[in-house]
Amino acid sequence: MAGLATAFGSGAMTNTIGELEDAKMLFVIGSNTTENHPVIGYRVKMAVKKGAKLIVADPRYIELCDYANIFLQLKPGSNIALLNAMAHVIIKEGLEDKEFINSRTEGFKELKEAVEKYTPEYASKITGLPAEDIVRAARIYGEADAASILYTMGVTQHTTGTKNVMAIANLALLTGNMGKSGAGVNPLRGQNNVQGACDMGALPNVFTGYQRVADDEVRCKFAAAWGTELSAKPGLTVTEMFSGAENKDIRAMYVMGENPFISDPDTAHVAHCMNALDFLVVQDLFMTETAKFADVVLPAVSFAEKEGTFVNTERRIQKVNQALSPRGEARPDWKIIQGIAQKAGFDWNYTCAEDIFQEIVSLTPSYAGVSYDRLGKTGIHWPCPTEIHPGTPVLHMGKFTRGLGRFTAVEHADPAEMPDEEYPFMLTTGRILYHYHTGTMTRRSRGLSEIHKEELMELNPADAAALGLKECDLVNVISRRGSVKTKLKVTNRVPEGVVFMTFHFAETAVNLLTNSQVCPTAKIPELKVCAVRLEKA
Amino acid sequence: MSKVSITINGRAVQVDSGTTILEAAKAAGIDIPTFCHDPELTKAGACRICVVEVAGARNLPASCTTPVAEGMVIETESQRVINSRKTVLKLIWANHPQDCLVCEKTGSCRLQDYSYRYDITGSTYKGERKEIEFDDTNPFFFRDLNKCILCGKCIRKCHEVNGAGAIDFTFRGFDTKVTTAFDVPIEESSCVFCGMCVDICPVGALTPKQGLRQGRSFEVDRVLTTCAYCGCGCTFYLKVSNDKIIGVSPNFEGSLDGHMCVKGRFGWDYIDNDNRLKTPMIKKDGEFVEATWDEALTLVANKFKEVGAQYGADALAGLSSARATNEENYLFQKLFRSLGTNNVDHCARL
Amino acid sequence: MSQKRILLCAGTGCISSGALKARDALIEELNKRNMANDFLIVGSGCHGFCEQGPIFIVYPEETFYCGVQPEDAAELVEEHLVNGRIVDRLLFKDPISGVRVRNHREIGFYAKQMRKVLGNCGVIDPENIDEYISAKGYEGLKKALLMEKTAIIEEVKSSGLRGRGGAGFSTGMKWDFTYKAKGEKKYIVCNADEGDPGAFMDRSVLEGDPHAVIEGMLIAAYAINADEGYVYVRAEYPLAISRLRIAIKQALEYGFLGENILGSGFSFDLKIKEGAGAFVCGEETALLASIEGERGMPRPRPPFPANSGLWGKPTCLNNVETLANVPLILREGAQAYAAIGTERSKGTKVFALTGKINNTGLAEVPMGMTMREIIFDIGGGVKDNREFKAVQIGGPSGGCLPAEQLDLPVDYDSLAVAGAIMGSGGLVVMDEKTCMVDLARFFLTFTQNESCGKCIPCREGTKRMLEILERITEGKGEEDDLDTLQDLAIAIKDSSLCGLGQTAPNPVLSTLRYFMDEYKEHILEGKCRAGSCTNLITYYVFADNCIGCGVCKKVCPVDAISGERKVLHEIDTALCIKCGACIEKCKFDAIKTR
Amino acid sequence: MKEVLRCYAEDPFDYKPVEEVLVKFQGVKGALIPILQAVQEAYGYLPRQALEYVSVKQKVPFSRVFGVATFYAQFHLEPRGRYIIRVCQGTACHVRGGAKIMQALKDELNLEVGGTSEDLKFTLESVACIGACGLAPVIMINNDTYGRLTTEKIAEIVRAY
Repeated sequence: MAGLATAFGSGAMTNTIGELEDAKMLFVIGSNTTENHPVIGYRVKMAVKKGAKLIVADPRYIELCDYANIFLQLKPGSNIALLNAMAHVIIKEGLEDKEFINSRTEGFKELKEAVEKYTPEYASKITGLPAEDIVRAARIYGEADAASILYTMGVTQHTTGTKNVMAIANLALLTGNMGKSGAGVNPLRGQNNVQGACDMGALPNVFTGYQRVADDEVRCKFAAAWGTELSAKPGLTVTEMFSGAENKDIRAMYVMGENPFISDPDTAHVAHCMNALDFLVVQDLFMTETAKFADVVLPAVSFAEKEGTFVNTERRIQKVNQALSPRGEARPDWKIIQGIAQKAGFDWNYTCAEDIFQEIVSLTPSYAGVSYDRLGKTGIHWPCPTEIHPGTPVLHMGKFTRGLGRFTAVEHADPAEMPDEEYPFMLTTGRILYHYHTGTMTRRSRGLSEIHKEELMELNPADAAALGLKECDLVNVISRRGSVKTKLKVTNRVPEGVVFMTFHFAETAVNLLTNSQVCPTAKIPELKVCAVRLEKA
Repeated sequence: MSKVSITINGRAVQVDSGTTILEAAKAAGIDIPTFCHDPELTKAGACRICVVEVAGARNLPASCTTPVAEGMVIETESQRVINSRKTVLKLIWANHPQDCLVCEKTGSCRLQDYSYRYDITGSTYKGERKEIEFDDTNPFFFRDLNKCILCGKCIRKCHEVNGAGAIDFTFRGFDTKVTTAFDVPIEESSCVFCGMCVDICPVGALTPKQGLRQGRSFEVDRVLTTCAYCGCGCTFYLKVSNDKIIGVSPNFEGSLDGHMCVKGRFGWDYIDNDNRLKTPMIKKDGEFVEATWDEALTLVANKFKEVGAQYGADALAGLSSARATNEENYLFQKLFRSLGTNNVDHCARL
Repeated sequence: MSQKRILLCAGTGCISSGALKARDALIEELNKRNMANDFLIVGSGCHGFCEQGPIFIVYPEETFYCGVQPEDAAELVEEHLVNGRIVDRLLFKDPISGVRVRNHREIGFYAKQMRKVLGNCGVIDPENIDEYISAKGYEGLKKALLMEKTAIIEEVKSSGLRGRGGAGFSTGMKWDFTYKAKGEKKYIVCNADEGDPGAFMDRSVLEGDPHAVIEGMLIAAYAINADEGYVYVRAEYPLAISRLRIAIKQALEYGFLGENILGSGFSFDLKIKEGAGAFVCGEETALLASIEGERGMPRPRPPFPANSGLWGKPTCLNNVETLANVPLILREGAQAYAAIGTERSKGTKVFALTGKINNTGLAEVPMGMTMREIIFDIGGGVKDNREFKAVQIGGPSGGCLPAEQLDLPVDYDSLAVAGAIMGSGGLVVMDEKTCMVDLARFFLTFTQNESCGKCIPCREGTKRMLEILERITEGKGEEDDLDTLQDLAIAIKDSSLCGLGQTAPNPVLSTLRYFMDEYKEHILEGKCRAGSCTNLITYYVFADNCIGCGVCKKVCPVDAISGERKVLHEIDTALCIKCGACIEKCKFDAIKTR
Repeated sequence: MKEVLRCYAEDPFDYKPVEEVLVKFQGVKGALIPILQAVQEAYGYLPRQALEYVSVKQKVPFSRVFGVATFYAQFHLEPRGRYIIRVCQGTACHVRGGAKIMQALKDELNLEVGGTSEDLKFTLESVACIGACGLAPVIMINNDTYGRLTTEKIAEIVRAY
């Protein structure tokens, strides 16, 4: 997000899901779309059937590869080399949109100099891809009338995450694939309301609508509206909170609807940090692995038991409506938070979700024109500044949020932990279709847990043969930080030297293995690469 | 787009050229029955229930596939059309179980609706019926292919929208059957259980396992809401009966055309999982003990205030949730910021 | 040229009658006498007179030998080739006059024909392009390449040529639609999926004159701007496929196919697709689906293939016989062509004469000839001098016409009025031994088997019609079955998706129309007058004719026949399984049914 | 769930013939039916593994491959005899006693229609029309046509194989 914000002035998906179907060219990088965003995956496949070209860049053979004109099976952690080389080819072959670059961007010269050395041959050495594939991919992207880039955590969950995103933004700026239908740079959001949580200021440095806490005017506005004093000092990110707990800077923590013990890297470290807290409140539907560490556990309700709004990956604000009464004494999160606030002495008196929404709207320019009544069956894309504004499906039309689009020269850097003799495999992690995140919901759904019961680590047949392993064998996967035992799936989906696991299964908690090194800008941990070795269990 | 003047059931209508007769009729407020038509899918023209009479045409064209032409005179309910539709219905019934009394589809079954409309009480034709084993092997839906009328919408959805291509027409003629390669159980095929086939089946051939015998379509409330899994933001209806969810049906009018995946379509039963937390819990001597809300909220508020007072507000940290609503996230950050710290984040990065 | 020419029919019919064995024997005989170099032995396409195969014609005197077997070779060589004496016993014997005929032109079967499309069949060697060229082959193409495309289309339009595969749509119009359709890429497809039981004219044309089809496709392709074409042939026609392959190869070598044809700048690539056994693929949209590698299920029209056909591109589909007419039209001019035939049905039509007819085979006649002329003058009348009962025309999509329709002129429109269709031109003749209900049942079995299963009326409706017909032929019919049949037939005709379903009820409707009595007899009296519905008949020995030879007793598989030699035999009806073996064997017509 | 990329090396099935077929048809548009024809030619029938392989390599859903294979009468999913006897059931053959020829063949071979003899020598099939109606009743044994048949000739013809 930080990467896109730098380039365009906004970190959100620039275009919509519906547009994908009519795109002429789609470049999917670091996104196993059909499993993680099935419904967007459908659109990609429909677009291809309608004649769109598709390029997939991923270390694994994912389903979309079946539909791709080119599959770039790059080494984990080599995105920048690929993207810079594509930019190199585009510039060298004159496929860039000169008019767009001149009128709407800045920093082209720096980019041009930076990608000079990223010849396809040079990138080939880093990525392991054939140079001619890189050239072909660059041409297909560069020549398309409207090309859309889709990416997810395969791009961001790296120590170079922000730079990866900038390299993607560079490509789009270079070819003028911004601010028009069927084009754009589209980070697909993994969770139902990541976009909303960000929009709402559940971030250490901004209030709602990305209004910076450090901005005095903004802070005054919120202070006045809330009737409190507000700190101007940006807060800590999740990873910083945990290290803060470890060294006693953080004493009390409130975790709402998250399961960091399973989802965050280096589980042993997370456990250590949570144990160091004086006081932990966890609010969830179930007694999660994280909740077990808590001093107080508060029962929340599911989406079906409450009212409110979610914002999907394409910035569409949509209604959540209550279908059921809360189970037992469980309460909607907002009521619980209000309860705590009231006990803490704040004068909060929201009677329903809509009350809160009206306050949000009043304080958030990009939401200013939205009301529950307007959402209907299809919702509205923000920004929607006035009550008659139709919403904004495509961002940056005519002008970037930040004014000019900004090229940023970025350099390839190896992941923080590379395989070596002791830990010869690269472990990459992700999700599968049938489960979601830490499995809090899906593993308690009968059908889903029946259809996919347990972790199956993917290993290439050649590696399996070399290690004397076969399908369904149990193996210990060991990293510098821990070890888990898992069942094996032997498949060509993963290349030699790479293994893949999900983080859905607490009993094979893959994050015991992962590296908590983060991207210095976005503070996203490098979950996509760490070094492991395998031992038959 | 150029306009075309036509006459439907005696009424002069103007429609865009390229419009099908079915679409033109719909725009004119005239309902034509369909089994195999779906606006999103390739036109099949297979069920022939939508035939109409066009003046001058030798036979009865299918309205779903026939585009209007200038001056076309169309009758959607002429005697010839009705006879033809009745025959189609009787032919279906001749090869279809007549167990509406217990069929899950009763109330939302098109075969039933049209039989009612055209006064068909069953089939007058005797003869062979298909006998295909009832399939309840997969965890999500039943397949009763004896009820399948081979409209093929499930196949087209599976190939054209989902792309899984798990099922297709197999064999030929009277033996035609919608199934997987080598007729293996669906869970052994490339099916990804999006359930979109179940939702567009016009009859009772595909029915969800969830909600079995818990309410007819006309007995349930439908609440439009938004999925709580990934960021696609599919909207759908929760079907509710007796304060329980008994099913999900897509929002075909939503921005995503009613597309669904397995989690949104079938993965909601965790809501009534026995292990749901139902009361606040406070840990005492390493064990969780049930508490009242008042106790719990007071304890939390006091602890936060204590810590804030003793170590400063920045010793507090809040981890909000990418799965909670906007309103809840808003209040969460408001709470922490009001307590004096910006230590608020959520797991956007995972 | 000192060589004499001996032409033998190498069509599927004659080959299966032993033509190649007879040829080999002939060659061996010639070798023995060191005469092999004096004679050129040429295999031609089908002569149409399959009944009489194997057929050999010795040139220059054009002596027409039929039924030639390997053991006849020595005599043929000794007598005819060495001594110049005609071998009388191998000549065709007129079934009526009993006279032996030397030249095929004197045979009734050929005399009334007008062999245009079949002009080369049985005359040239289909595996030798030079023979086709010397028979004015590819002249039509050369002429076309110098014409404006619209002029070619106009020419075909004014020739009045209509599709020979089924519904009889104007070929010129079809070309025009495809010509006018928007699109860079266009296709021409030759429908050679001749699937009607009782029709084999397309097969004969492909086997006997493949270049005519290729030339027709080239002209069409040039006219409509197609640069790629497919011939979709049934896999059941291996000989046709192999001859077509040879022809394509030769045409490529001669520059009639491929890049820049005859220096005109026009290029055309022609491929063969083998069918995989589905009658419905004769329907044009199903055929296209099949070429695309899909199940051969028809697609709704519109869009018509002319606008959106193969892979969504404008596509013109014509059948074999239609295309084989095209070089003729270009060569001889539309006017000459339109001079043949009737007002609205121009040119000639090839019919396949089969069933209970003396001269089975292929006959080409001008449109408008009466059914009577075709069946009696050309076909030599009903076999075994039995009574003519009906003729089934147009295959499973067609209808049955009774004796009172014999003077019907055979053209598209008259046939439609009478309740039949031209179809591909199969004529199956039936005598009084054929039960019309059973015949309707037979056709329904066929269409029901071949229904693709896509649309409800055809898939479910033909099944129910068949079941009713089965019940009637088993003697279990009920009175209201006839109304039900009629209603079903009309609904299926009205509402089926494709031509197969829309015409499937025709055999039932036409037999109901002309032979209602027979249906009623089956239902009300439990009687099958043709004696073919086994449930409704009993076998008995007709005392007047039985001489007690005992043959029937010997062949009876269930020992139901008893009787001493030279004494009247008897059939135990309780044991009899009505297999018919006794009837087949009895030389005295002494076993009858009632 | 479908495994897109199985390890064919570990499967005892002989994939070589199907691999060769696919090489021949590389890049040919709409080649599914010719491919299946060639696969059947190579194996004598359409083995399941071969079809799955075709599906994966041609990127045609397995269900569609199966749907096509079961649509056309020519394709067979079970091993078949070296000699395929096709008995014409066309109109002309019908009126000239085709059914008796079929019965005679059934008796001679002790097979039902669609059946294959245990020694995999003969498969008996019926076919809608061979198109040799002038010779009715007709049968084909592989590519050889036999016409003007009577029930007596059957044994002789069959025993010659």
